[in-house]
Amino acid sequence: MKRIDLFLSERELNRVCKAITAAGAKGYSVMRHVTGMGPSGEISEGMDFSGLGANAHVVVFVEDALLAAVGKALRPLLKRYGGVGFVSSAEPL
Amino acid sequence: MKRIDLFLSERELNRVCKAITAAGAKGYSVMRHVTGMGPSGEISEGMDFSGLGANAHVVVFVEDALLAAVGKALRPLLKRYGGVGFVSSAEPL
Amino acid sequence: MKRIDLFLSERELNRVCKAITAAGAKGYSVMRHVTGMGPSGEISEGMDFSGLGANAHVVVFVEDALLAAVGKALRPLLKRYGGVGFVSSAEPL
Amino acid sequence: MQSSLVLQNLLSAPVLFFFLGILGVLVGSDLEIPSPLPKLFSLYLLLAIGFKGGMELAHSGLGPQVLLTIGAAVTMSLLVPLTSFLLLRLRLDGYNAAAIAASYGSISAVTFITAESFLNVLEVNFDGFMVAALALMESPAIVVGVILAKLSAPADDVETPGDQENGGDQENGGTSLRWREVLQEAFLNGSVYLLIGSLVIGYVVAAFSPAGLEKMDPFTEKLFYGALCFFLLDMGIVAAQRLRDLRQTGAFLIGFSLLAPPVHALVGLLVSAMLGLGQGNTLLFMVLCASASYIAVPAAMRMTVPQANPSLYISTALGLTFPFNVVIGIPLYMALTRHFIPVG
Amino acid sequence: MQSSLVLQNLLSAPVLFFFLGILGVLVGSDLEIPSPLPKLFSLYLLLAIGFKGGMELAHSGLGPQVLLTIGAAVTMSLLVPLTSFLLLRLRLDGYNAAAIAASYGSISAVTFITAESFLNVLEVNFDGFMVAALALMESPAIVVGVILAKLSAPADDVETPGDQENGGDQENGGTSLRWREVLQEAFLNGSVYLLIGSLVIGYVVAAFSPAGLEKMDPFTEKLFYGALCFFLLDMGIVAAQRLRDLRQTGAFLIGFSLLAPPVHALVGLLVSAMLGLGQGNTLLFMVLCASASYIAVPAAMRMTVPQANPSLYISTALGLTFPFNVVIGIPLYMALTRHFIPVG
Amino acid sequence: MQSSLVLQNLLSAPVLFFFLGILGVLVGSDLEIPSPLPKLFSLYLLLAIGFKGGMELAHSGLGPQVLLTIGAAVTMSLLVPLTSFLLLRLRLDGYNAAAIAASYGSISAVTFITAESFLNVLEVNFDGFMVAALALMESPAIVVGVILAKLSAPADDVETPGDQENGGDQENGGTSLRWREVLQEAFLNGSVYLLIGSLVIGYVVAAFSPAGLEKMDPFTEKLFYGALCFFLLDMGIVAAQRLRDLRQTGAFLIGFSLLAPPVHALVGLLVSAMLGLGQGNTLLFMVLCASASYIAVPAAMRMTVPQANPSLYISTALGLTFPFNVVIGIPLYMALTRHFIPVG
Ligand SMILES: Nc1ncnc2c1ncn2[C@@H]1O[C@H](COP(=O)(O)O)[C@@H](O)[C@H]1O
Ligand SMILES: Nc1ncnc2c1ncn2[C@@H]1O[C@H](COP(=O)(O)O)[C@@H](O)[C@H]1O
Ligand SMILES: Nc1ncnc2c1ncn2[C@@H]1O[C@H](COP(=O)(O)O)[C@@H](O)[C@H]1O
Ligand code: NA
Ligand code: NA
Ligand code: NA
Repeated sequence: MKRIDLFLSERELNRVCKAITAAGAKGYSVMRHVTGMGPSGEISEGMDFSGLGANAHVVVFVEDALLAAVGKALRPLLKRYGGVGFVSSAEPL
Repeated sequence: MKRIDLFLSERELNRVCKAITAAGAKGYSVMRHVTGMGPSGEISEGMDFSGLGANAHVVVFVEDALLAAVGKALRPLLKRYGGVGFVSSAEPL
Repeated sequence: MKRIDLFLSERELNRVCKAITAAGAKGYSVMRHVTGMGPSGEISEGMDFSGLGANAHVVVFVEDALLAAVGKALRPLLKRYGGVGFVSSAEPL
Repeated sequence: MQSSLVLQNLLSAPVLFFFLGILGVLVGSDLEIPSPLPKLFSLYLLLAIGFKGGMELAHSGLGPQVLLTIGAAVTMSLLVPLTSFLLLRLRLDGYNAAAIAASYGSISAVTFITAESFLNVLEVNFDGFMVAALALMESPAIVVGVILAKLSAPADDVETPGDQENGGDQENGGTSLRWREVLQEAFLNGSVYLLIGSLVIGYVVAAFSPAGLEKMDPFTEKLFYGALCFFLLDMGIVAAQRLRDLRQTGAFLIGFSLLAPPVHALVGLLVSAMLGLGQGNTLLFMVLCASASYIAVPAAMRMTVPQANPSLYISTALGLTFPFNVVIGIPLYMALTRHFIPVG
Repeated sequence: MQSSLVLQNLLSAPVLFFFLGILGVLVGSDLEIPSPLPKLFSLYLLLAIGFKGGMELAHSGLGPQVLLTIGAAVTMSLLVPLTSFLLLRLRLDGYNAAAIAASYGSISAVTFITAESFLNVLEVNFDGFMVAALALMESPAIVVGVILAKLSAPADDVETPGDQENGGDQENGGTSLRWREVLQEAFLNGSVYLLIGSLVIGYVVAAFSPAGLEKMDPFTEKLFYGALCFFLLDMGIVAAQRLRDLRQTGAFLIGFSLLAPPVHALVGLLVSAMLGLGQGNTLLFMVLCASASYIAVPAAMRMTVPQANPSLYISTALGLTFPFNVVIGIPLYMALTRHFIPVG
Repeated sequence: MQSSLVLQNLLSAPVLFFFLGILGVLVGSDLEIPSPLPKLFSLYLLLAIGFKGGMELAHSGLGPQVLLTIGAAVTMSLLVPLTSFLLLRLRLDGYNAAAIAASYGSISAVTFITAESFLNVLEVNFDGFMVAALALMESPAIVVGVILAKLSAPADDVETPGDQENGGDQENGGTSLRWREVLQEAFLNGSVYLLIGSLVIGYVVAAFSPAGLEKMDPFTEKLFYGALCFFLLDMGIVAAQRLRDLRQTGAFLIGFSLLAPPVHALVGLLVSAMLGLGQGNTLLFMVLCASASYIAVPAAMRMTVPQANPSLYISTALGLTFPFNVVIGIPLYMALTRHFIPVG
């Protein structure tokens, strides 16, 4: 199986989750209140209340076969709104 | 080494942590207030206060040799109470 | 690429983040309010307000070539203040 | 008269904020109360209601009517799960029927609090010992629910020792130890423990250091109404989100969750009349019978009857029964109370 | 007189706590208000200010001056983005100019609240309907901002159907549907929705169940000043952190974010004088014109104009314009008000 | 008399909620106050106590007795770590002895607040300048602790330049810069900074814009007692969880953490008598000497003396000394005060 890790603004979270489900993934997990630094600057916890929002971390475990579909659905969103995504290998426990 | 990622309801957290320690792992980390979707439906942040609770994310790094023991201890809990577990490879920094 | 996972006390977070940037990484993500168990005992959510603080989880994705530099910068901090670090492989989505 | 009561309830601040939350979800607003803020309000309300209840209990004392009323409430929390179970069993398997039945035998503290606010606005008196009844209705329903689930378990589903070993569930060596877990969930889960604890503290402070009461007043009394509004805003959001889950619930359960409250309230009215309760206490007694738990009981069921589907018992209690009681139930029960129970 | 007003403002508790937050960051203290506590205070302030505004609106009624003032406020929120855009376009691309312009057309509720506190201390009256003006100035600025961004988009940047498919953005089948999203962001984002909702609830409760007003008072009125202090402590921390980002902002934008407020305030003064507003309402009207949004508008711009750089519009509104208004602007505008607007 | 004081303390709402938290852990309840809610209460209490203290300081002025008392308090925070260090060194290595000594030289704000509440219930007066003493006792103890740790460091443990490079610790080029870090931890850590800042703000507002005081009152004064109860509920939970860690602590440290408080309190009593303080101030002075820090000092020690084991200094200060002072210490010290200090 593949493990996909996404870090993006919590503003875009809803769209990203919808895209994941629409691409056929059976599940995902979301952690909010994530801070960090990336190409477009620093996101601190203090911005949580503002319109900028903090980041979210989304983890999706999918069958290898689904990776392409999920990636295809997510890449344009990450490109359009910012955020990063990485893939690694994993096995069910 | 192996990295184990568990996503489960925070209600079962105590048992899972006890099982991890009992199986011989030297450490683990827990993130609370996790939301997500899985075979048994959606868990939203709003349910945190209710009896349903939110999810928790548990990360355990163990020696390869311990994986079997930890897996044996955790699989019945995940089966009984719901939740998912995945394994991947990792090395100490 | 490599994925680095750090678990450490949120007290040391600032230094660790500075060290990561100084070592040349382009980004990182931080999750706070992490609890857990490790060689130096248990960290519970209740200690968040105290001087002990809770843990933080830092995730850094770096090019393979940067791993050595980041590792060199972080290992002494982990040794001095406690905390653990692990490396695994990942690819951009 | 009844329609004016409904209006008076609908136009009160707590119910309006509840609607605001529901409406927000329906129209697609991204308003949310991030976790753990709802928990803060829920802990605060339990602490405040417990403390005030204990305080008033100290003033009224534990006379025979108090004990009788509490006893009747506990009895209701034992009987309602039984009758509900028999009904639910017509369509559901034993585990789900037992878990839902336990939920309806137990109570919803926020519904109770909203009813108290309503009585305050109507300037109808009620007694602090009703909070004691509230506090004592959670645990019995849980115990009954677990027993019903075990009794209806298929023979081969009884856990074997081997299972328990694999489960890593160190505490359970056999049936007797399993009971310790059930009792712990029933009597020591966070919300029950905080409510009963605050009740005892309110009682003790009122009895032994009354100077402290006035100093607690701004926190437990003055702030209460506003905090309830804020929490009901969140409850509206959560209830509306749960409404979406009802597709999988089916017509039978939807019917149950809307009909059980008034039926149980009617039984509560009968009992209240027999006990000779006043109008305020009668309304609260009816609300205790009519409401269903979405905090303590689901938490306990999840641990002790994992075979049941949590979204069934949470969605019905939180998505249907709670809004029904808060919006229509309370004024309806009040109208019945006014009709059948003599004033003071 | 003016300098004494500045001092009176500087030595008030809310502004002092704001400074405490700024100073903390500057000297390197690790003081922080962890998330989501700032959100708690921000939701509380919106709820309380909305409720109180609605309450007073019910008392004052919706007379012609009320409607005229609200109409003028909405007009300002449409015009300010246009003029700001033309100015900003001198140096910035269309996306960034549009997003910043929208922010300055909209308002900052906390600046408004701080001005209200200032008026309270000076014992100058103002009216509840100004909150309605506040609530209605967010959405138009957002809509204008999006239109400006679209108009100035290069031809090849218009999304093709294929793009949208890949984007997985199921809701958008074409231009008309894109509008639904813009309107949703403009009228239903959490803070606008909560403010307007609380305003309506305050109105309804005051009109139909006034008994509830007194019960809300400890929460919405008594607690307000202290909660504002606590929140401004956090705002100081956040504003100071944003100051660091200003290096990338450039002198032009820094100049804009410090000059736009007093200029817009002057226009507001003119309009107020024409409308015949009293001193209190005039100050509030000026503050509405002078302040810039760092909650609702950035949230909306982020979704609808993702090509703009959020740190530009957030850092100017939050790191410069907000502190300027809170510290210098409010007493300055008050001095102007006293000079040009007759008492009572 | 003494036993009645103990009872009066035990039966007060804050102490009862503290017990409720402890008991919850002991019986296995899953009651918890999720993070960051405890932080909210802890920040609130510091802000409120600082503001009120500053306010009263403005009223009482900075006369010679005020300065003498504050000077004596600071002296105690320098001496207590020295004597404690000598004692602890009998059994512990230098790092741990220094860190624990620093903790006991410093103070626990919540213990102080609980003592104030106790005095309020007894209707015994005390002065606002004691809060200034409280605020100024944290930093010196930290500095002494770091010096002691450095002095007792084995020669080869002094960091080499190479170490520092590897550590990526950009700020430290040598010994002088290391000091900047220590002073920053001592004087600018969040809780010290907020307490002193709020004290100054309270002073300034009382002196220059007293109209603001009344508006702060509901937040800083009225709400205080209830918020203290809520926070002590959490402190009980946390203290009980820490108790479990005491297995690794050993009898020597357990003895120290239970005997140091009364011994230090006695010294405080002596100093108070020499200073001619009244009964209320004497109790507070004793509590300052007797209590140990589990927020500011541990945070600083963790950064500056990482060789020490945090669970040793946290568990003793939080798991033993804090409960001892809150439950037994305060009434005990009050009984001594009544015996040795003349009324008014
Ligand atoms: N190399 C990286 N490793 C870990 N997290 C990253 C990395 N780059 C970006 N991020 C996360 O992604 C968020 C959004 O990135 P961006 O909007 O592209 O700057 C950042 O705030 C970080 O939380
Ligand atoms: N494929 C998946 N990838 C990531 N997280 C998952 C996945 N499946 C389930 N989860 C997480 O596990 C939780 C419990 O799953 P379950 O109770 O089996 O529905 C969900 O709420 C998710 O947070
Ligand atoms: N084997 C492990 N797997 C996952 N997390 C760990 C592990 N060991 C330590 N940790 C985390 O690292 C934190 C600090 O560890 P330490 O200070 O070395 O005890 C712990 O509180 C855990 O959150
Ligand atoms: Na019931
Ligand atoms: Na404006
Ligand atoms: Na001390």
